Amino acid sequence: MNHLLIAPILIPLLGGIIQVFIGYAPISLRRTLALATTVLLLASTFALLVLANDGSYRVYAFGNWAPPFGIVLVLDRLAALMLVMTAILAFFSHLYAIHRTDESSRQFHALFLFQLMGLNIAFLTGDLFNLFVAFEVLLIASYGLLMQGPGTKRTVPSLHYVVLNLTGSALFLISVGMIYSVTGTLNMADLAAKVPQVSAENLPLLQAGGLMLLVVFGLKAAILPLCFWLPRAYGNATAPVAALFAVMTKVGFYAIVRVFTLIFGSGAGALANLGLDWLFAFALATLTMGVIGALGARNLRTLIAWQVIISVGTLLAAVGLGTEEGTSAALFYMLNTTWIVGGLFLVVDLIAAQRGSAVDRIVTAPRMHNRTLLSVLFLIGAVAAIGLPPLSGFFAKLLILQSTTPGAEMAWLWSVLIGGSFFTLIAYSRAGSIVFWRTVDGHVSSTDRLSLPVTVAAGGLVSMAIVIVLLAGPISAYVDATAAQLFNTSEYLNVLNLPVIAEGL
Amino acid sequence: MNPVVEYLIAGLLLTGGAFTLIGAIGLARMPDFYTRLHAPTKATTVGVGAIIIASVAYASSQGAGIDTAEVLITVFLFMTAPVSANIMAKSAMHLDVKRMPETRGKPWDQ
Amino acid sequence: MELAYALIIGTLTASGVYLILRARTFPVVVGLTLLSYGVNLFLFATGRLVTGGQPIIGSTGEYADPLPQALVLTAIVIGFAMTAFAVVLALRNQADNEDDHVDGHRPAPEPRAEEEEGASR
Amino acid sequence: MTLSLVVLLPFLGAIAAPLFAQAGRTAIAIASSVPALIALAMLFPHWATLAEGGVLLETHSWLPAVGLSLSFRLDGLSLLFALLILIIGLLIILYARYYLKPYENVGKFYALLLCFKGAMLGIVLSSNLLLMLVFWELTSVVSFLLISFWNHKQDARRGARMALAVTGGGGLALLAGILIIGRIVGSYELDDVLAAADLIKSHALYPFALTLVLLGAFTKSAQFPFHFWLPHAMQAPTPVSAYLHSATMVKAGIFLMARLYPVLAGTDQWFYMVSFTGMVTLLIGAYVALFKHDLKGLLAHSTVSHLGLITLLFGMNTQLAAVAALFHVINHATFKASLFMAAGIIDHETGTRDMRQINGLWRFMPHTATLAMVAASSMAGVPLLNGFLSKEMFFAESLSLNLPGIWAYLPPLVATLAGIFAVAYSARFIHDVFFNGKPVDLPIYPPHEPPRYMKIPVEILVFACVMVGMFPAVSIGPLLHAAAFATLDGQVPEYHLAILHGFNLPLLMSFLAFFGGLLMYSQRQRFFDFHARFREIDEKAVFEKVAMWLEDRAAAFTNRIENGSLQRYAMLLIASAVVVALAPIGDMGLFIGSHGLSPIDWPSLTAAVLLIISALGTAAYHRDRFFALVLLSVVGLVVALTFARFSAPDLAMTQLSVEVVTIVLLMLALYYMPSWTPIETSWPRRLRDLTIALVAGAGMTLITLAMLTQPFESISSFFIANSKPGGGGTNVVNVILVDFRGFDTLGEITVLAIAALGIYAMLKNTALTPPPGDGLGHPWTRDAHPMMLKQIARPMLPLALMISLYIFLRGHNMPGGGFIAGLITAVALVLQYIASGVGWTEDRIPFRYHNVIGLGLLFAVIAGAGSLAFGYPFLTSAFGYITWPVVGKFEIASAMVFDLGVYFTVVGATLLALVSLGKLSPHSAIKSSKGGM
Amino acid sequence: MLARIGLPQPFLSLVLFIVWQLLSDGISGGSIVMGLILAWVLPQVTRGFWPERPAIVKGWLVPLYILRVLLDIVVASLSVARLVLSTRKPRPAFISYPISLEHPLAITMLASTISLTPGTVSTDVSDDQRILLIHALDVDDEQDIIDTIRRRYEKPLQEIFQ
Amino acid sequence: MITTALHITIAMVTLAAVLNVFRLIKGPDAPDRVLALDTLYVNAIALIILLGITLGTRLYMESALLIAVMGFVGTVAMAKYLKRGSVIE
Repeated sequence: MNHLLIAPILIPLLGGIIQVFIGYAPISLRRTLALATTVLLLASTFALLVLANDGSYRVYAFGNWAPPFGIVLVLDRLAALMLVMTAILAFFSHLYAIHRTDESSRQFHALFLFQLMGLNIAFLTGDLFNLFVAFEVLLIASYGLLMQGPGTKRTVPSLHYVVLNLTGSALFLISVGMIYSVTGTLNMADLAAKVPQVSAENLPLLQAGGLMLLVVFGLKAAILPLCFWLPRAYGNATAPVAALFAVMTKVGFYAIVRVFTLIFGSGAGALANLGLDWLFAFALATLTMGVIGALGARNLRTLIAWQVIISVGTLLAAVGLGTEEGTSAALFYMLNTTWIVGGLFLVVDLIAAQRGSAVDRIVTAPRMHNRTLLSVLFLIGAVAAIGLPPLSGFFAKLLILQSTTPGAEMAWLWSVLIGGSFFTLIAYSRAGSIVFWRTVDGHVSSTDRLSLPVTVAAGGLVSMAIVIVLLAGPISAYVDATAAQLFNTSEYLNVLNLPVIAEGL
Repeated sequence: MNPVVEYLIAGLLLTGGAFTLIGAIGLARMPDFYTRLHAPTKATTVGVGAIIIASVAYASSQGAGIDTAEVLITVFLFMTAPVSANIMAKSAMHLDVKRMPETRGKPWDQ
Repeated sequence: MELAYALIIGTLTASGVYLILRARTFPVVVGLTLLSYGVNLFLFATGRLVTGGQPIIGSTGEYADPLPQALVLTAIVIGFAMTAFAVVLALRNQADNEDDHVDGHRPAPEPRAEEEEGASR
Repeated sequence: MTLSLVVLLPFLGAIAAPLFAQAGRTAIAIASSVPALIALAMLFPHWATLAEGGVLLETHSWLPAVGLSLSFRLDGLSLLFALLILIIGLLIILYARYYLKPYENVGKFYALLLCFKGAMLGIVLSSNLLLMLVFWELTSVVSFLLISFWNHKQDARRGARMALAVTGGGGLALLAGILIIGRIVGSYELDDVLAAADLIKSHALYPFALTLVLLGAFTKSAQFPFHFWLPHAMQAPTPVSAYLHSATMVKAGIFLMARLYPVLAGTDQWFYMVSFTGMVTLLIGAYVALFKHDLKGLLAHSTVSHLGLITLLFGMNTQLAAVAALFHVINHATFKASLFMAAGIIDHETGTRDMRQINGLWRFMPHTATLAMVAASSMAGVPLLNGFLSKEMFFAESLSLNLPGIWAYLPPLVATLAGIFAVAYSARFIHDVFFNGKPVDLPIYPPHEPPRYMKIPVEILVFACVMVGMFPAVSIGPLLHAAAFATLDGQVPEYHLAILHGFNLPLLMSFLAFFGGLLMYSQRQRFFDFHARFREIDEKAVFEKVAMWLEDRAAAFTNRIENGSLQRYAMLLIASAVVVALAPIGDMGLFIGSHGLSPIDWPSLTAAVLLIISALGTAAYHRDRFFALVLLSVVGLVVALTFARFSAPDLAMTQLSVEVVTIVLLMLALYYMPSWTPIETSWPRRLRDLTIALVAGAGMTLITLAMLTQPFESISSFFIANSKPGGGGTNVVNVILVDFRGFDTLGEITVLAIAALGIYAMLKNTALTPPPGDGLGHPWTRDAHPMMLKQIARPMLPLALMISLYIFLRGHNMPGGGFIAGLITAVALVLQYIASGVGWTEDRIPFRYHNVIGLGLLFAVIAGAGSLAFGYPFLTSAFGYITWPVVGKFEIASAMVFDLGVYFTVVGATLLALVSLGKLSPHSAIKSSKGGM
Repeated sequence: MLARIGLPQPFLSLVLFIVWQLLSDGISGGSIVMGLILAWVLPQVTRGFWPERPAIVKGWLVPLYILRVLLDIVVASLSVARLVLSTRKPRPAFISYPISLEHPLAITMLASTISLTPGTVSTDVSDDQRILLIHALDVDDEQDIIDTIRRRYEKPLQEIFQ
Repeated sequence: MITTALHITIAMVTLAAVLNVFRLIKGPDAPDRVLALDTLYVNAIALIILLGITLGTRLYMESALLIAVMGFVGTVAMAKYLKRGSVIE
C-alpha cells in the first residue's frame, strides 16, 4: 500500500484547514501557504503519474478494510492523468488568484483548496457512494467560489447552478440507491463484477439507475439539455474561479468514462454499453449548441463559456463512439481544452481589465496597454481552442477524427466537428479582431498594467498548447495506454483480489 | 410478571393515551386559540408523562434494572411546555388572533 | 406496508419536484428539502424495511442492513449543508435583486453588440 | 537535417528578426534575409540529384498515433516552389525595407513575413500529408495577421477575416480529405499515398476525398466561387500582396493539385471539377480585372484569372497540360510579383492606386514605367516574354481536349476570350498609368522615382521574365523538367521549349487575343458603360452581412433557448431524468417482486397518510410560506418517525435535529423575504409542472415498490460481523460511519465546513432591510427576548451539553454519535441566541466558530493520520479497553477522536451558518469585540 | 465558599449530577466519577450564560414544591379533560396578576407553574416584571384565581428564593 | 394485557396525531398551527416511547429525548418568528 495515494487529498485538506485557522492572518502569509499547498499538490500528482505509468492498479484501502467493504482509492492511468491535469490548472489559476481575487474574501484559499480536495477524491475513488461525497465536496466548494468577488451579477447564475446541482445530487442518490438495491454493493469493481449477473427482473431497476446516473453526470459535464446553467455561471465568475471551473465539466466527463466503461461497459451483460447511443447523439447536439452559442456571444467571457460546452460535446462525442481510440482521443483533447479554456478565461480577464467600461464586450474600446502580449496570448488560445494547427487543439481534433470508422457515425462526427471548427473560427476571428484592433483613441484611465504573477499564470496556461504539441508523442502514448487500460475492465476487477490489507510495521 | 405491576403499567399506558387524546381533542374542538392553548399544555404533557412512566416501569419489570433516563424527558417537557405556551400566547396576542366573544379581560398589546 | 412506503416516496418526490419548478426561491428551497426527504427515505429503503432490527449488536436477533442507514446519515448531513447554502444564496438573491424571483428580476434582453464595421455603412 | 532546417530557419528568423527592429530597417531586412540565403545555400548542393528526378527524404517520428511524422521531401516539384518562395521572398524583404515607413512596426512585419515563408516552405517540403496540413493552416493564420497588418483600417480587418474564414475553412475541408486518403491508404506519408494512387481512385470514398481536397485547394487558390477573398487581401501592405499573390499562399492550392496529381487526377470527376472551376475562374477574373480602377485590384483579379488558367490546365488531365501549368506557375510568379511591386512603388510615390487619378507617369518615373510595361506585356502574353510561352502552351492544350461534339469548341473559345481580356487589362495597366494624359489630383505631386534599391527586386524579376521568354530551354528548362518529373511521377511527356513553334493554331489564337485585346481596350468606354449597369458587389460587405446575420441568428437562438430561466433548466433536468428512467420503469410496470407485500398496521398507515397529506399540503399551500414551513416540519417529523419505525434510531435522531435546524434556518431567511408567493406562472405551465411532478412521483413509487418486494443480498453481513471485533463498537451504523466508511464521513464534515465558510463569506457584505412588519401588516413586537424564555434557556445549556456528551460517548455502541451530539450542542447554543440575542451570546463565547470548524477537521484528520505512523492506511482505527479503579472498564478508540472531530465541525459549522444569518438583523448590533467572528 | 472550589452554582451541580445518574445505565463507579466531573466542569464552562444567578436559600423546599405542583398538574389535567369533553362552552378570561416575586427565575417558575396547573396559562409578563397576564379557561371569579395562585405557589416560591 | 393496553394506547395517540394535523391544517391563524405542531412533537415522543415498549428495546429513548429538546427549540423559533420576525438577532 502506497501512502502517496492519499497525498492529493490530504495535502489540500490540511492546507485548507490551515487556511480556516489563519483567516485573519496577513494576506501574504495566507497566500504563501496556500500557494505552497498547491505546489506540493502538483508535485505529488506528478509522482503519482510516474507511479501509474507502469500500467498497474494501485489500491489504497481506507481504514485497512478490504474492498468491497471499505472505501478504496484506485490509482490508474486515468486517475493520475486527471490529477495532474487538475493540479496544473489549479496551480496557474491559484497563481492568478493571488493577484487580487483572493482579497475579496478571507475564505477564498480555503474554498479553493477544498475544491481541489473534492476533485481529487472524485478522480481517485473506487466507490460509487464516495464519488457522490466527492461530488458534494467539490460542488459546495464551487458554490462558495462562484460567489467570490464584488458586485451582484453572479448571484442569480450561482443560484441556478446551486439549485440544479442540488436536484442533481438528489438524482445521484436515487441512482446509487437503485444500483445498490439490486447489487448490494458500492465498490465500483464489485459493481462491475455483479452487474452482469443481475437477474432479469432486477434489470429494469439497474437500467433506470444507470441511465439516471448518466443524467447526473451529464448535468455536471453540461450535456445539451442540461448545459444552460453554464454560460452565465462561468461567464460571471471571477477569472481564476472560471479558469479552475474548466475542470468541473471534466469531472462529469471523467465520471461518465469511469462508470460507463467499467460498470456499464461492454462487459455488463444485458446492459452492455448502456446509454452509449444517447450519449453520442446528445454530445453532437451539445457541440452544435456550443458553436451556436459561441457564434452569438456578445462578450469574450460568454464566448469562452460556450467554448466549454463545445469541448464537452467534443469530448463526449469521442467517448460516445465507445471505442478505445475514441476514448484515447478524447483524453488527449481533454488536456488541451481544459488548460486552454482555463487560460483563455484568465487572458480575457486581463483584457477586460484594460478596456475600461467596455470590459470584455466585443465592441470598440480604447486601446489596451499591453495589447501585443495579450493579443498573442489570445491568439494562441483561440487557435488551440478552434483546433487549428500547429497548436494542441489541432492534434486533439485530428485524433478524434481519426478514431471513427466509416459509417453514419463518422459522417455525423466529422461534419459536426469540422463545421463547428469553421464557425468557431469565425467567432474567434471576429471577436479577436474587434477587441484588439478596433480601437478608439485615448487610453483607459486605469493604470492596470500586467503584474508578473498574472502574466505568468495566463501565459503559462495558454502556452500549454505549445507544451502539449512538444510532448505530443509521450502524451499520446500515455492516453493510448490509458484507454487500453480503461477498456480492459477485467484488470480493474482484480482490485478486489489485490492484497491491500496492511500488516502494520 | 407481577400482575399488579402489569395492571399498573396498563393503567398508566391507558391514562397516558387518554390524556394525549384529550389534549388533541381539546386542540381540535376548542373555539379560540387561547382556549386551545390549555389542552396540549396540560393534558398532552401529562399524557406523555404517564406513558413515559409506564415505559420506565415496563422496562424495569423486564428485569433490566430501573431505567431512569426517560424520566428526564418528562422533566424536560414540564420545563419547556409553559415556556412554549407563553411564547406562543405572546405571538398570538401580537397577531391579535380572534378571541371568543365571551372572553373577559383583554390581551396585552405586544 | 411496501405500498404505503412507496406512495410516501412518490408523494414526497412529486411535491418536491413541483415546488422546485416554482419561480420563487423560497418554494424551491422547500421543494429541495422535500425531495431530499423522499430521496433519503428511498435510499434507506434499499436495505428493505425491517421492523425491530436495529443494527446495534446484541439488541436483536436479525439486523436491518446498516449500510444504507450510514449512507442516508451522510446524505442527510450533506443535504443539510447544501440546503443551508441554498437558503443563504436565496437570501443573497433577495438582497441583490430586491426580489426573490429565481431569475432575479425578469432578465432584460441583452444589448445587441455593436455592429462590427457594418455600423459605419 | 537539411530539409527540416530549411523549414525551421524562417521560424527561427521570425523569432530573431524583431530583435533587430531597434537597429533600423536595413538591419532587420538583412537579418531577415539570412534564413533564406542559408536555405538556398543548403538546397543548392542537391540540385544535381534532383534534376535527374532524384528525391531527398528526411523523416523524424513525431506522433505515430495519428500517423503524423516530421517527414520532408525534396523533389523537383517542391524545389520549384521552394525556390520561388525563397527567391521572391528575398526580393520582397529588400523591397519592404523601402516600402515600410520607419514608424511602422517593422519587427512584427518581418517576423510575420518569415513565419509565413516558413509555413509555405513547410507546405511544399512536407512529405507527410498531415504535416503539410499543419503548415497549410498555419499560412491561413499568418496571412490573417499579415493582411490585417494595418489593423486600424476597417477594410484590412474585414479582408483578413474573410481570407481566414475562406482559407481556414478550406483547410478544414482539406483536413477531412486528407484523413479519408489516409484511411484508404493507411498512411499519410507521401510515398505511400503516391504508391496507392490506383487504390484511392477506385475506392468508394474517392469522390469524397477528391471533393474535400479540391475544396481546400480551390479556397486557397481563390478559385470560383471562393475567389472573392483574394482581391480583398489587397488591404495588406504591398510587399505582402506581392508575396501572397505571386509565389506563395495562392500557389499553395496549385501546389496541392500538382502534388496529388498522380493520386487524384486522371478521372472524370477530376476533369469536370477542376477544369470547369478553372475555366469559370479564368473568365471571371479576367473580366472583372478590366473594370477595376484600383491598381492592385486589377492585379488581384488578374491573379484570380491566372490561377484559373493554371487550374484549368491541371484539370485537363493531360501530362502536357500539367507541364504547362507548372511553367505558368513560374511565369506568373515572376511577372505578378514584379507588377505588384511596381504598383506598390506607384502607390508609394503618388499616394493613390486609383487609375482614374494616376495618369502619365512615364514622364515622372520612366525607369519604373519601363519595368512595369515589360512585366505587364508578359502578363498579356506578348512574344519574347515568358508569359507568352506558357500561354501558347495553354492555347495548344485547350485545342487538344477531346470533348464531345460542340463542347470541343468551348475550351479554345474560353482561352481566347480570356486572352483578349488579359491583353485588354494589361493594356489598360500600361496605358492608363503611364500615358493617357496627366495625373489628376495626386496626393503626392510630383511623383518621382523610388529609391534605387527599391527597384532592384523589380529589375531582377523583369530580367527573369525576359530571360525565360527568350531562352526558355536554357534558363528554366531543367527546373521545369525536374518539377514535371516529380509531378507526373516520372512520366514526363515530350515537350519543347522554344520561342516559337511555328505558325499554327495556337499562334493564331495569340494574335487574335492580342489584337482583340487592344481593340477591346480602345473601345473600353463602351464596356465600362455596360459594366456600370451592374451593381458592383462588395464581397466583403456581403460576407460581413452573412456573418452578422449568422451571429444574430445564433444570438437570438441562444437567447431563446438559454433564457436564464431556472424553471426551464430545472424542468429540463427533471424531465431528462424522468425520460431516461421511463423506458425501463415502463417495461417493469406495477411490479411486485417475489417477496410480496407485507401487511400494514393501522398506526403506520395513519402516519403514512399524515405524511402524504402534509407533503401534498406543503406543495399545495406553498404560497403561504409560513404555513408551508409548518407542514414541512410535520413531514420532517414523520420521516424521522418512519426511520424509527423501520429500525434506524440513528437516522431518526439525525433527521430530527437536522430538520429543526433547517426550519430555523428557513425562518431566519424568511424574515427578509416576502411571506407570500405571488402567482406568476400561467395555468398551462402549472399543469405541465404538475404533470412532470406526478410522473416523477409515480415513477419513484413504482421503483420503490419493485425494489422493496425483491429479495436482496448485500455486503452488509460483513459489517455486522466485524463491527464489534474489528471496529470496537456495537452500533454498526456508527462504526460504518467512523471506521468502515470513515472517509465518507470525512468528506461529509468537509462539506459541512465548506458550506458554513461559504455562507459566512457570502453574507459578509450583504445588506438586507428587513420588512417593518409581517405580511399581514402587523409591526414586529418590540419584545425581542421574552423573560421566560431567557430564564429557561439558562439551565438548558448545561443540561443540553450533558445530554450531548452522553449521546456522544454512547455513540459507538448505542444510537448517537458525534454528529447528533454536535447538533444538540449547537441547538442549545442557538437557543441562547434566540433567547438572549447575538451580542449577549457572543460575549460569552470565547472562540471563533471558524476555529471550531478547523479544529474539528483537524481532529478528524489527526485521528485518521495516526495510523500512518504504524504503517496502517489512513483512518485505520484502533481501540482498546482500559480498566481503572472505581471507574471500571471502559473503551478507548481512535474512532472517538474522529467522532470528536465530527462533533466540533458540526458545532462550528451549524453555529457559523445560523449566526451569520442572525447577524444580518439590524438589531444584532454587536458590542462584542472578542466574540464569535 | 463553594464558588471557590469551582462550584459557582451548587444547586445546578447537584441537578447535573442527578441527571447524569439518570442517564447512565444504573449507578456505577464510572457514572459517579463522571457525574462528579461533569457537575464540576459544566457549571464553570457555562457560567457566563447564567449571569443573574438565583440565590436559592431553602433548597430543601424545592422537592416539596415540585410535589405539590405535580399533584396539581394531575388535577389540572382532569379538569381540562372534563371541559374538553363536555359540551359546555368555556368562560375564558384574561387576568392581570400582580407579582410580588423579584427574581426573574422565580417569576418564571411561578409562570410555569401557573401554566401547568388548573385552567390557567400565563401568557405574558409585563416589562417591569410586576404584572403577569394569565389566560384562564373557565372562570367564575378572577379574584379567586389570583388568591389561589398567591397562596399555593407564590408564597412557597418566595420562601425558596427569598 | 399490556399488549392490549399498548395497542389501545397507540391507537389513541395516533388518533391524537390525526387531530393535531387536522388543527394544523385548519389553522386558522399561524399560532394555531405552531401550537398544533408543538403538540404533534409531544405526541411523537409518546409514539416513539410506545414503539420502544412494543419492540422491547430502549434504543429509541434518545430519539424521544431529542424530540423533546428539538421540538421545544423549533416551537420557540416559530413563535418568535411570528411576533418578532428575526429569530436570531
